[in-house]
Formats: sequence, structure tokens, C-alpha cells
Amino acid sequence: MRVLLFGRLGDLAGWRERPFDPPPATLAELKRRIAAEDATLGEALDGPGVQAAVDRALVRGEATLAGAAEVAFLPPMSGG
Amino acid sequence: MRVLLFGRLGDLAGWRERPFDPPPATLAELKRRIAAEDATLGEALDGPGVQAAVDRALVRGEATLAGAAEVAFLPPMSGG
Amino acid sequence: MIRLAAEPFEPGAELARFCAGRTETGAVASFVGIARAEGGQATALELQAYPGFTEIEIGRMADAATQRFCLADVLIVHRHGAIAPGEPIVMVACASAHRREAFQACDYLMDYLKSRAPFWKKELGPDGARWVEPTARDLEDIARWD
Amino acid sequence: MIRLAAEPFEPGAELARFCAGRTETGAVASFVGIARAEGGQATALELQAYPGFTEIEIGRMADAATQRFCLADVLIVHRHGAIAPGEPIVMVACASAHRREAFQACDYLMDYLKSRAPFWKKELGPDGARWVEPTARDLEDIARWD
Repeated sequence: MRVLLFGRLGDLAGWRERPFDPPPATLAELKRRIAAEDATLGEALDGPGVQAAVDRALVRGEATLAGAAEVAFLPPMSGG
Repeated sequence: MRVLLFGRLGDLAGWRERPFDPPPATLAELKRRIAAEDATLGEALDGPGVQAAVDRALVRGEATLAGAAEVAFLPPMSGG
Repeated sequence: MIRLAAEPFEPGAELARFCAGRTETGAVASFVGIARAEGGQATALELQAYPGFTEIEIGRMADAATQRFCLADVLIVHRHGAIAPGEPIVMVACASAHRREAFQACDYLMDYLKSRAPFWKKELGPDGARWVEPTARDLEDIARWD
Repeated sequence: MIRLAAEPFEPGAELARFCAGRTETGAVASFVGIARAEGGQATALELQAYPGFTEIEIGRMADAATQRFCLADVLIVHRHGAIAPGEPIVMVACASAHRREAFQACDYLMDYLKSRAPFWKKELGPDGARWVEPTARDLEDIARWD
């Protein structure tokens, strides 16, 4: 499974894309594994306005990752 | 002195530009002379929303035409 | 920049010029009004201007909009003469530091052009010609700004 | 039409294409956002998109705007990658039968892009880099439409 970090999350982590194998079963497990390696990043993922997308669809709250190929963490957005 | 008619006034009169010599002394005199020749046009010049410009400046109500080179009658405007 | 155009103009080329070299005014709102075919009901438009008066009156409104909405630049191009369906009639572009002001200025100037700018517009259709005056909606639109 | 552009685009050429052959939808409102130099305080912007997700999310908003404002057509072009001062970042164009709807749709889509579209924007200046999040004004702007 691929994990993508956007905006300030990528700068904070020092990476923007990483494989996670074996794939975690749920979004909560993925966050726990990330926090275990990098507590600051783990906290940032639960910070205000950070959303998650599983296979390019926004999810609210908890989500299963069974069969998911890509999880992205999206801090507050601003284009234009 | 030159008189210009715009929009539907020109169609109504059958002309868009005409010299008026000797020049009338006031806007009222000009309108009287026009109405004497063409009563329908004379009435239209006093119709709703018709404005007059003397030497390319809008005038309200009565105006002297001493030294004026051009009087234009402007029906309701619409561009764009 | 205020321009009366007796010949067709190309809005894309106008916008390209208007945006070029703009490194401090980040917001450019624009509007293009195009002559409609009305499904064949309109075969052409004839737009009269009063050259020497029309530009000055429009310029006055552009100055007022510049003050009111803190614009860095305004462009108004307006056709006159015979206009075929599909041809641009008018283009307004407003550059400002912030997008809200640019949008509002553009909207305001279009409302003004529709109901108070010195143009007279005749629609020629299969059933003859008629002079177009501001619609009830045009008058409501301009009244928003008074 | 929604397009993410990795290279500079030319708003004039986009507008020319968007207006071409338009004989029934008389009103085209557009907006161009240009990277500001901020008097030398901003040396460049870096805009991240999430290709494959960003286009779909923007497309959803463009469809919503099309319904809400009875649009005939929408164009959104948005840069990503490194953007120099003076380069266009975003262009929105909306075609409609009436000008008010075209303006509103354009305004709405820009508010959306500023505060809810999947982009992340880093300003690089002489004092380093900072990630830009929606401002208080951006959040007020988008709240107008809810």
C-alpha cells in the first residue's frame, strides 16, 4: 500500500510518498504505525483540518483499508 | 450649428445629422423649430428618457446655445 | 484603456495584453458579451455610438470604478457598427489586488454599460428591426450600486 | 473542461478558444489569478496538486456550479509545480445566457478553489518558505454560498 503526504505534512515527515507493507487493515492502524516511527508526524495527522483519502475518495472518521492501494493525508487546502 | 439624432430618433426623423442655420439661441428654440417642421419628431424629443447634449456635454432642462457647434438628442441608452 | 472598435476584436488577444507583465496585481476579472443568434431570430445588431462623447462618458465611469474598487487597471473595448451573431460586442477587464474587488468592478461596469452608456442598439431579425432599451432586469441591476 | 497544467499557460489563448463559435451563450465571465511578486517578498510559489484526485474534485464543483447557475460551459485551468511571479496560477471562465449568472459562477468557483480545492501552496521568499492556508477572508467568502 502507498501512503502520500501533501503540503506541510510532506515537509514535516521528510517524505511525500512511501510504501507500507504489509498493508495496515484500518486507517487507525496506519496512523498508529506512522506515529510509532515519527511522533510529530503522527500528531500532525490528527491535527485540525487534516483529511484522509483512500484510493482517491475522502473518508470521514474511521475507514477499513482492505484492498486499498493508496492512502493520502491532506492538510487544509488552498489553491488559486 | 449641427444637430445629431441617435437611436430611434434618427429612424423617426429620416436623418441623423443636419445643419441648423441660423443657429437657434436656446434649446427650446431649437426644439420649436424642429417641431414646426416635423411634429412627430418634436414630440419624441420631449419623450421619456430623451436627453440633450450640447457640445458633447449633457444638459438638464433649458440651455443656451450661444456659440454651440453641436446639439445631440439621446434616447434611452443601452450598450453591452 | 477605453476603446470604441468599428471592426471585430478578439477578446483573447485583449486579455493576453491586459495580463502581460502584471507582477503585483494578482486578480484580473473580465467579461465578454457576445452577440446572440437567438436561434435565427437575430440576424444582426447595429450599435450606434457617439464618438467623442461615448468614450468620455465611459471613461468617467471607469474612473469612478477605479476609485470605488481600488483598481490598478481597467480595459473596456466596445464595438459599434454592424455586428454579426457570435461576434464579441463588449469586453471589460479589471485588475486589482484582490479578486472580490475585481469581480465587483467588472459587474458594476457591465451594469452601467447595459443601461447608462451612450450606445443605441438595433436588433435586426427576420421580422424587421427594433431598438433595444434597458430591460427591467438591467434597471434592477444598475440600481444595486446606487 | 478541467485542466491541471504543469507548465505556464496563456489566459488569452484559453479565452479565445472558450469564446470561439459561441453564438447562443452571450455572457462569458472569467477570472485570472496571477502570482504576485509582493515587492520582492515572494520569489516563487510551489503548488502541489494530487493528480487523479484534484481534477475529479474540481470537476465535481464545476458540475455543481453548472447546475446552480445554469451554465452552458465552464473552463478551469490550474497550474501546479513551481510558479514564478507574474505567471498565471488559475483561470476560470463561465459561459451563460445571462451575465449575472456567469459572474456569480465565476466568483463562486474562485472562492471554492481558494479554500476547498485540493491544492497546497508554498510561498518561497527571501526569508524562507511557508505553507499558505485559506485566510479568514477566504473562509468568509466561501461561507457566502452555503
